[in-house]
Amino acid sequence: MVLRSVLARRPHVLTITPATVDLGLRLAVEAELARRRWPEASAPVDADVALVLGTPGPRLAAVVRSVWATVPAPRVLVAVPTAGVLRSALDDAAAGLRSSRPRGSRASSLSLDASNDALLPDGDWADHREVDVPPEPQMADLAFYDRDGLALDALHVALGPVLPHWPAGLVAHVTLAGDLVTDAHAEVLDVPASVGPGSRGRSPLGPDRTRLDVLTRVLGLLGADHLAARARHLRDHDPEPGELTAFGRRLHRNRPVRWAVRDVPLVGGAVEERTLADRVAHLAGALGGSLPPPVRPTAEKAVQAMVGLELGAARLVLAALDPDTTLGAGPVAAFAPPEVTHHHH
Amino acid sequence: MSTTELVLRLALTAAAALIATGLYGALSQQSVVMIMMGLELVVNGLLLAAGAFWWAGGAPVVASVLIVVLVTVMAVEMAMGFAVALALYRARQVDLTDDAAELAG
Amino acid sequence: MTALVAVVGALGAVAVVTGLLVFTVNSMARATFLLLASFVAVGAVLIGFGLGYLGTVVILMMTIEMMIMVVFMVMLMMNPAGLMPMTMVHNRRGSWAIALVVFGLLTTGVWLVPFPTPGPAAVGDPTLALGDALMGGQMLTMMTLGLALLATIVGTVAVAVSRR
Amino acid sequence: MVLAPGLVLVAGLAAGLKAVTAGESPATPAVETLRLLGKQRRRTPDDDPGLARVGLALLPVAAVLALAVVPLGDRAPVDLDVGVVWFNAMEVVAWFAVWVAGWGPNAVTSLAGGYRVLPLGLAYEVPHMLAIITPAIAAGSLSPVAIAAAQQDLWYAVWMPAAFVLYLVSVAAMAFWGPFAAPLGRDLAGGAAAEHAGLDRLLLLAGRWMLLTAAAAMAVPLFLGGGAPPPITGPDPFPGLPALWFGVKLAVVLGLLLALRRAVPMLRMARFATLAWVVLVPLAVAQALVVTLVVLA
Repeated sequence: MVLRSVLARRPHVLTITPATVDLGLRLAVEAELARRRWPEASAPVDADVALVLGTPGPRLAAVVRSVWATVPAPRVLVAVPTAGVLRSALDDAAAGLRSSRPRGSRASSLSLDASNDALLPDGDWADHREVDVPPEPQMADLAFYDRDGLALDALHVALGPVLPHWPAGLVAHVTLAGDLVTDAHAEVLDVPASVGPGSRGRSPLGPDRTRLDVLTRVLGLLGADHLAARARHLRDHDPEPGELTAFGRRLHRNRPVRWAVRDVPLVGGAVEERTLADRVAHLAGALGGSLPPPVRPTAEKAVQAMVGLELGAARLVLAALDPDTTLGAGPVAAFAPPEVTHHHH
Repeated sequence: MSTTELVLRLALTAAAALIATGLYGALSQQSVVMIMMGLELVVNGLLLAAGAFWWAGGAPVVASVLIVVLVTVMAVEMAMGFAVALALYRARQVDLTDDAAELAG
Repeated sequence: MTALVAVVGALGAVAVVTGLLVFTVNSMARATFLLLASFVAVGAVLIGFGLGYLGTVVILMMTIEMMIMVVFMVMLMMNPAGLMPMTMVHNRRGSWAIALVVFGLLTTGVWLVPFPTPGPAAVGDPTLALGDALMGGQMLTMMTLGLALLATIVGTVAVAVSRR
Repeated sequence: MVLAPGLVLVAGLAAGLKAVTAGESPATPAVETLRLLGKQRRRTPDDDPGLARVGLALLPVAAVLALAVVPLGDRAPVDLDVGVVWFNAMEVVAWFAVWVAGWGPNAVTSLAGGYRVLPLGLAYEVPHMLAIITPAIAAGSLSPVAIAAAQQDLWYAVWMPAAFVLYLVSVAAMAFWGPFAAPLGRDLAGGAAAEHAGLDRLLLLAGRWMLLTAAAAMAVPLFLGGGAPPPITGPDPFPGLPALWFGVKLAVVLGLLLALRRAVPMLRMARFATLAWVVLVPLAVAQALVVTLVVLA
């Protein structure tokens, strides 16, 4: 079929990443997808290939199921447990899209819902909570806080963990008044909540590659595609220090980018910078230098910084703070769904 | 009856139906937003009638000025309606007129 | 001319039917869409009458107005994105009675009163005529409208703003 | 009735040009179109697919209806004497289309994306209206054909550069594209498109390119002299081919828009509203005022 062979030429890929994934694997996948020019899917509906990295725990496995249920056919679900099988897994995915019938012979390339269980680890399915598909807003509560003091209807939704440029394995339970985040709590799937106080910069990537990783996400969210691609390229290709400082200067001189990240406060003291613009400027300015790596706050602190912001700004803040989700949400009380206190209408 | 007259009467009948529908909505609905929709339908009928009179009546400029006035009235009506709705909401957390009346009484 | 009979009849019917449906559907989004459809039908009739400018302006203005209504709809009406059964009516029968009486009276008048119908005038550009009138003979109207709009801007902000 | 396929074709070419500047194959839009045609459509729980699809279908229709009054060369498919206002009305219909497309699926990211059309539209609309009315004031007509004809000696892009730049900005804004892509932003997982798959998604994404192309086409009669050759070249090297000149100018406008997309990242709506009300509106008023004074003098 013509349509299917076209599909296999440029499939959109949705990557689902556990919090505990090996960083090297995530970077290898991103680099390989960029090399093949397979675009990143912006949402499950946009995906042809769902790529599950590493070994998802039971909660993320539940998410994979509910996400997979919303991916429109023709589609392929592929597991990439280690970087070694990455290329063959992607080749299988393309082959799976090309053939009109799913290949049952290869364990890594499946197209039928029934056979997905083979791919997912066993777990406690009683805890199945739909996380990515936003729960349908039933009856809205009154907002606890909003800009104009109107106390209008608010929605309780879970954002993540399958969103573009989103920290691995993170779910942000937020209360929205319109598009304004009025309350937020972090949960990291399959990692206990109170493991430690955050990594304080101990990223296995090293300072410059960590900065470039953060900048890739921030620039990607800003839609500055060519700058994001450049940041990713530098991150993945052992650049000269000169190239790094040049890129840093280029970002610093880019007035539109500077202007686009202005006027967003970073509240809560998660990092030393007070505004998003400062954070981005420091990340860019320190490239190629000898400064210590950027502070990566705990997930809870980073998610708390979204409160009071419009969704778009909140997404930028979260990406720029780049919480370290490998250590869980941070020292917070476990998430409990908010009590419904007041019914409206 | 000439064709001109027929067109005029057809348009005016539709205008009358729109006005009546809008009146029903404005009288029966409880939500401020829906009441305003009713009022807008009334003005919509008036727009149609003014246009018909303009066309059938030898293009009097007054009729087209009337349409401009009606469009402005609609903008004013909506702005004021929403301002009142917001003020009501702020004061009492209601957006239904009956609730407001009950709270007032 | 005969074509115009069909156009006015059909679009008039569309305007009335969509207008009626506004109060029967169970979602604010659909109600807004139907109200807009009613306005677009009337705007199209105006264009058919030769009032190209005013008809287009009605479509333009009403679309923007419906979009602004959306803001308040999402703010003030129940669930933002669902199809909640929505009946919030009082005194339905009385309202129907009044509406039907009004419709009866108006329609009787429409079909009984002899209108002077000189018919479509062969004047020049109606847009130009309107502009001339608004900037000439009807200047007072225009100024009143301008003042009314200004008063609305000030008044609505004063009413709606928080006093805390 | 070649208008709609023609618009699809030119919009596809524009999208191909964008793909090339992004380092992709020029066939990418065709590949994407076939891909979306082959995909299943999808629904979400408690949605309103009827209303959403009305909106999705309305988007390309609005683009074609907007293009209908643009002179493609020296004659417009429909020579409406209030063409500029008609164009404006159709472009506002597109707001409604995107909003409804975001509302329909009953999902948070989609609704928030659709909702962003409002701050975007209300911010760009006032400078946009002033920018399109300024050439109409200079030409003394609301007909794009007459406006193009009034630029025999001097293009309005030269005479009223601020209005031209404002128009270019608003072209990107009305097609919620480039710096103004927030309604379909990646931060909202595709915003209004976040829950639409298959044909539904194609209508939204293709409709956006069609709208962008139609709006870019309007810049030619309003600011670049329509199908006439540039006044400085002397005798027309391609006499009798106004459509050719129109095409060349359209390509230039689309190129400028692509450059704009590359230069400016996506703006948050709060940022753009600030820019619009603090900078663009006063600029547009000043430009309209200057032109009006010159015309009256």
